[in-house]
Amino acid sequence: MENLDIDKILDRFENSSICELEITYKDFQIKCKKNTTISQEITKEIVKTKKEEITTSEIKDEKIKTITSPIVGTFYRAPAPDANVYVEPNQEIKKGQPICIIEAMKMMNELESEFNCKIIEVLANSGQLVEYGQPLFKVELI
Amino acid sequence: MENLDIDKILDRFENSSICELEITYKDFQIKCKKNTTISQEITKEIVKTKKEEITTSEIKDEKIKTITSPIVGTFYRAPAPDANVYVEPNQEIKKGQPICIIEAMKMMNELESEFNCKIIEVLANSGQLVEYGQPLFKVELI
Amino acid sequence: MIKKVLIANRGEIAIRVIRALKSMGIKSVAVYSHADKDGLWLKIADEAICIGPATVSESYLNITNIISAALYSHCDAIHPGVGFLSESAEFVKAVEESGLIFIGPNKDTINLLGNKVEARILAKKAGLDVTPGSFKEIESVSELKTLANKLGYPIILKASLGGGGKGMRVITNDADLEKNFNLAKEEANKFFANPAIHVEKFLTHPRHIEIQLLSDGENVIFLGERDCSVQKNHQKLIEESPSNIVSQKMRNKLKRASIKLFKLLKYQGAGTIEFLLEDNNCYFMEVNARVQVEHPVSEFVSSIDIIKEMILISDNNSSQNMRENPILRNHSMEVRINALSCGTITKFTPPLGPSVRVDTHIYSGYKVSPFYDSMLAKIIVYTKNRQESIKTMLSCLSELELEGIKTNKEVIIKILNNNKFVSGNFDTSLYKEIEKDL
Amino acid sequence: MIKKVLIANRGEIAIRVIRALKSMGIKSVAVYSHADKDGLWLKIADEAICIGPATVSESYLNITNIISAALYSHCDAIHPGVGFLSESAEFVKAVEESGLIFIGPNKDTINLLGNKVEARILAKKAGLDVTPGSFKEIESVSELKTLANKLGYPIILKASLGGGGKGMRVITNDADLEKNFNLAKEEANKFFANPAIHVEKFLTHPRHIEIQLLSDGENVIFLGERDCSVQKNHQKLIEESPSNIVSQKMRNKLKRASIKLFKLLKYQGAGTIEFLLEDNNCYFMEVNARVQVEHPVSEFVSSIDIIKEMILISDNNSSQNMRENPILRNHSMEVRINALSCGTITKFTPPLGPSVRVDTHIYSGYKVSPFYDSMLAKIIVYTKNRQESIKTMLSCLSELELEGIKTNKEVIIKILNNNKFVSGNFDTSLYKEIEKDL
Repeated sequence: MENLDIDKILDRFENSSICELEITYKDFQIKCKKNTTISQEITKEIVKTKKEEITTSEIKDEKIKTITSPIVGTFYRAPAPDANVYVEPNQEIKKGQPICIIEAMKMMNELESEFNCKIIEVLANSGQLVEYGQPLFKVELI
Repeated sequence: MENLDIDKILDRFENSSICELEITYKDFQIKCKKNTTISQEITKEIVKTKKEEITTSEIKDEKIKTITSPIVGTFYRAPAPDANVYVEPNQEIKKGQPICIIEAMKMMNELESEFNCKIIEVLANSGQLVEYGQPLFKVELI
Repeated sequence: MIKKVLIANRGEIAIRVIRALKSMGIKSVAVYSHADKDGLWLKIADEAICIGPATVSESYLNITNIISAALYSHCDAIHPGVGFLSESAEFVKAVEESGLIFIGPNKDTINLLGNKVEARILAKKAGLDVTPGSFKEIESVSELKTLANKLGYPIILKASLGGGGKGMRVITNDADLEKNFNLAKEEANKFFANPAIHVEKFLTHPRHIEIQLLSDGENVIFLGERDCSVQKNHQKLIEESPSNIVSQKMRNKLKRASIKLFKLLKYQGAGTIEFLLEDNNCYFMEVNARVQVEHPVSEFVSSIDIIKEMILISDNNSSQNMRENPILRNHSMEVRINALSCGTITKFTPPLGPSVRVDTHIYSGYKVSPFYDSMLAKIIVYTKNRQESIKTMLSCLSELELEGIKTNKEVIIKILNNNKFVSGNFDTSLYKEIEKDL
Repeated sequence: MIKKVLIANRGEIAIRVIRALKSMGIKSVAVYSHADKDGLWLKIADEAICIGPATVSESYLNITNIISAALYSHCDAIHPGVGFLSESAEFVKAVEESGLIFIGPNKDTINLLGNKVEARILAKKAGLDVTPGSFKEIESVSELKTLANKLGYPIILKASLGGGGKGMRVITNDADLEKNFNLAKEEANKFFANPAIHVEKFLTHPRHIEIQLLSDGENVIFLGERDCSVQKNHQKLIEESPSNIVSQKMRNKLKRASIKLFKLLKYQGAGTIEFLLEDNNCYFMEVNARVQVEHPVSEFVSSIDIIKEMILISDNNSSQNMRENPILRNHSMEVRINALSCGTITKFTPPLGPSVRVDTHIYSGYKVSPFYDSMLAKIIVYTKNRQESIKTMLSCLSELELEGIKTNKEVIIKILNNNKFVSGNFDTSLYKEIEKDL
C-alpha cells in the first residue's frame, strides 16, 4: 500500500468507468463519486417536457375551442356588406347566438355558437372561401 | 493478500464484469462501484465480438484463400472424362500447377494455382457452369 | 371554354381526371373528405378543398358542398368520375342550375336511362336484342304468371328504376311467384322510391359484355367491346378488349345498333351499353351513363383518351377523333388489385415499362381506410393478343410489390393461370366455380 | 424456335428485352458485371450470370464470357440491346459461329453499313438524298481541295469506317485543308484501323431526324420518323415522333426511299436511318443497325412492339404486323433523365397513369455507379399532338420523385418550357444556345 498518492488515485478515478470509489486505510479515507448518467437525465427531461405539453394541451382542450366550418362556402362576418359584424374578438357570446354567415348555393347559412364563450380570435377573412372543417373562430368557454 | 496494490485492484475491477467491489483487509478498505447500464455492456460485448471476428478473419485472410473463376465456362476437375482429377482435397500443390479446366467457346482453359497451397475444399462440381468470380477452391497457403 | 374543373371524386379516378386536365392545360380542383387528407389526388391537383367528414353521404355525396366548392374556386365545370354522384340526375340538375358544366350526359338522358323499361324499349327500337320479358310495369301476379309461362323459368324481377343488383329477384317456379312479386315491389319502393317492376328471362351462364361509346350529340364513335365476365359477387375483377367470344359479325351488329341507340338519345359524353351474352345471343341490359372503371382497356385498343374526349365534348369542342370510328388494334386487359384488409401500405413498387399502365392512388406510406372502395390499383396491359396479355399481366404482377396489407393479388394470379380462363371458354360463374382453389 | 435468350446488356434496355421475352413466354438469361450485382434486371430474369469485373472491356464487351454464358445456360439466341456489342461485326460473327441466333442484322449487313462510303452509295441508289460530298476515299490534298471548292465551306472530313463522332474534322477555309487532311487520316487509322476518309458538306444548323424501320428480309415496314434535335454534346435528351418539321410530302419520300434501302440490304431486324435536315432537305447520314434507346416513341405512334418483332424476325417467324405499314397515330415524346452525380437513390416515385411509360432500372436504394452510362430513366408520353405531349411530360416530371443524387430533371423541365422548343422552330444548336439559362 505504498501507492497512496491522492493525485494518482483521483486521476485514475477520473479516467475510469468507476462511478463510486471509497478507500480507507488506517486514518486515511478517500471517497469519490461521479455525476453519472447524463444521457439518462436528458431522456427524463424530454419525457417530462412531453408530459407537460400534454397537460397544457389538455388544459387548453378543456377551455379553448375552435369553431370550424360545417359546410363549404363563403364566410361572412356580417349579415350584409354595410351591417355590423356578428362578433368581435373579446366579445362574450351566448349559446345559440349567430356568429357568422356561410353562403353556399346562394343560401345564407347563419352559424350559431354551440356554447357560451368568449371570442379569442377570428381565423377566417370575410368573403373568403372556407372548406369543411376549416377553423373559423378560436373561443374560450365561459 | 500480498497483492494489495490499488492500481492492480482497480485495473482488475475496470476490466471485469463486476460492478461493485468492496475489499476490507485489516485497516484497509476499498469500495468501488461501476455505472452499469445494460446498454454499455451490450455495446462492449458487440465490440468484443467484432474484434474477435476481425482477428479471426485476418488470420484467415492471411492463410486461407478462395480461388475464383476468371471466366464464364464449364468447370472440369479432370483433363478428360476418364483421366484422374487434377487435385484432391488435402493435396498440396505448387504455384503454376494446373488445378482444373474451364471450357469456354470449345477451348479448354487450364487454370493454374497462383501460389503454393493445400486444397481444403473443392467448391464447384465437375461439369457445372461457373460464372465470373465464382469460388472454385478453398485453399490454405503454405 | 373550360378553364378549371372540379373533380367530384376521390382515389385513382380523381387522379386520372386531374392528369387529363393537366395535359390539356386546364386547372383542376380536388375535393376530399376529412379521412382523405393525405390523398395523392390533392397533391397533384392545383387546389384542394375539404368537403366533409369521412362519411360518404356527408362528403362525396354532399351535392351542396361540392357545388359550393366548385363555384367558390371559380370552376367552369365538374367531372363526376365513377360511382358517387356520376349518375345522379339530381346532381346533374344542381350542377346545371348553378351555371356549371357537368362533364357527362345531360339530366334528361340520365333520367331516361334510369328507367330500365324505357331503356329496353329504346334499345329494341335501335335494333339491339333485349332479353325476352316485359316492356312495361307488371301490374299483377296473374300478368306475371302469364309472362313467366311464356318466357319459361328461371325469370328475374327487376325494379324498373333500379340498378346495381338491388331489388332483383330470380324465380324458378310458379309457386314462388306471388311472394317474390310482392317482395320485389316492396324493395323497389324502398330502394328507388317507386314500386314499378318488370320481368325478364334470367340467363344462367352469360358472359358480361359491354360496348364503349363516345358521342358528342351528333357523332357517335365505337371503341369496341369489353368482356368483364370475371366477377366476384358482381364485382368485376378482370376486364379485356376485344372479347374472345364476340365474333366480327356480332361486333358489327352491336356496333351498328349501339351507335343508333346513342344517336336516338342524342347522347353527350362517354357511355357504356351493358349486355349479357348467352348461346351466341347478346342481350341488352342497361346503359351506364358515365365513364367506367375499366375504360383504360378501350383507350388502349382505340388509342383514344376517353376522359379528354369527354371534356372536349362537354366544352362543345369535340375533336377530330369524333369524326370517324377509330381502328381497334391488338388486345388489352385490366386487373383490379383490391385491399382485403385495412392498414398502412409499407411498400409499393408498380410494374413499369412498355405495354403496361398503372392507375392508382396508393404509395408507400398510404393508409387504406375502411370508409371507401377497396380498389387499390388497376393494372392494364396492351399486347398483340389475349394469350400475350395474360403472360404480360403475370409478368407485371410478379414485378408488383405491395406490402403491409392483404390484397387479392394472389387470387388474380391464380385466375390468370386457370385453364378455363386461359382457354376463353368460361362465363360469369367462373369465380364461383374455382373459388375453392383460389 | 427460340426458347431462351441471353441479354448481352445491362440497365433499362436489359429489362426492356426481358419484359418482352416474358410476355412471349420465352426464358431469359441476364448477365452482369461484379459492380452490377444488385441490378434490377437480374431479379426479373429467369437466370443471371456474372460475366466479369466492373470494367466494361472485361464484362459487357467480353465476347468469350458472354457467348460461354449463353451456351452453357442453353440459350438459343442473344439480344445485344443498345451500345456495347450491338453493332460489333466481330461479336455477330462469334455468335453465329457458336450456333446461336443473333437478334439483329447479320454480320454482312453490319459490315457493309460500317463503311460510311458504301452506305452513302447504297442510300443514293435507293433514292435518298445524301449530303454533297465524295463517294470514295479521298487520296490526296489536291483532290480534297478540288472537292472543297466545289462543295463550298464548311466541309467535314469523316473516317470512312468511323462512327460516333470520332475522327471527324470540320474545315472552314483552304488554309486548314492540308493539316486537317493528315490529322483526319491519322485519327481514322488510330480509331478504326483504316486511314480511309471522305468529305461531306457540313451542315451548320440541321435538325436530327431518323427513320425507324423493321424488316424481315423481304417485308419492310415504316414506323415513322423521330426528331432527336435536342442534344447536349451529341447526346440526345429529348426525342419525339412525328417531327413538327417533316411535312407529309417529305415523310412519304423518306418512307419510299428508306424502305427501298432496307430492301436492297435484305435487312433483318430493327434499324434506323439517320438524317440531317436543313433548309427543307433531308440528307442521309448513316444506318444504325440495331434498336435505339429512343425506340419507345415509335412504338407508341405505331402500336408495334419493336423488341418483340425483332425477336420474331430472328426466329424466322415474322408476324402479321410485317405485312403492311402500320397506321401512325398521335404524338409521342421521350425525355432522358440522367444522373449528374453518383450515389444512392434514396427515393424514386415514377409518374404513372394513362399516356405515360417509364423504362428504368433504378429503384429506391439503387446505387448509381460511375462505371456505366448515366441514363437513369426514360419517360415517354403519348398524346394527341406535340403541345399536349409537352404539357403531359411536364405533368409527369412534376410527379417524378428522384432523390439522393443530382439529375438533369430541372434542365429538362426548362427546355420543355423554352419558347423556341415549344414553337418547334429550333435545331441541334438549341441546347448550346440556351445552356446559360438552364
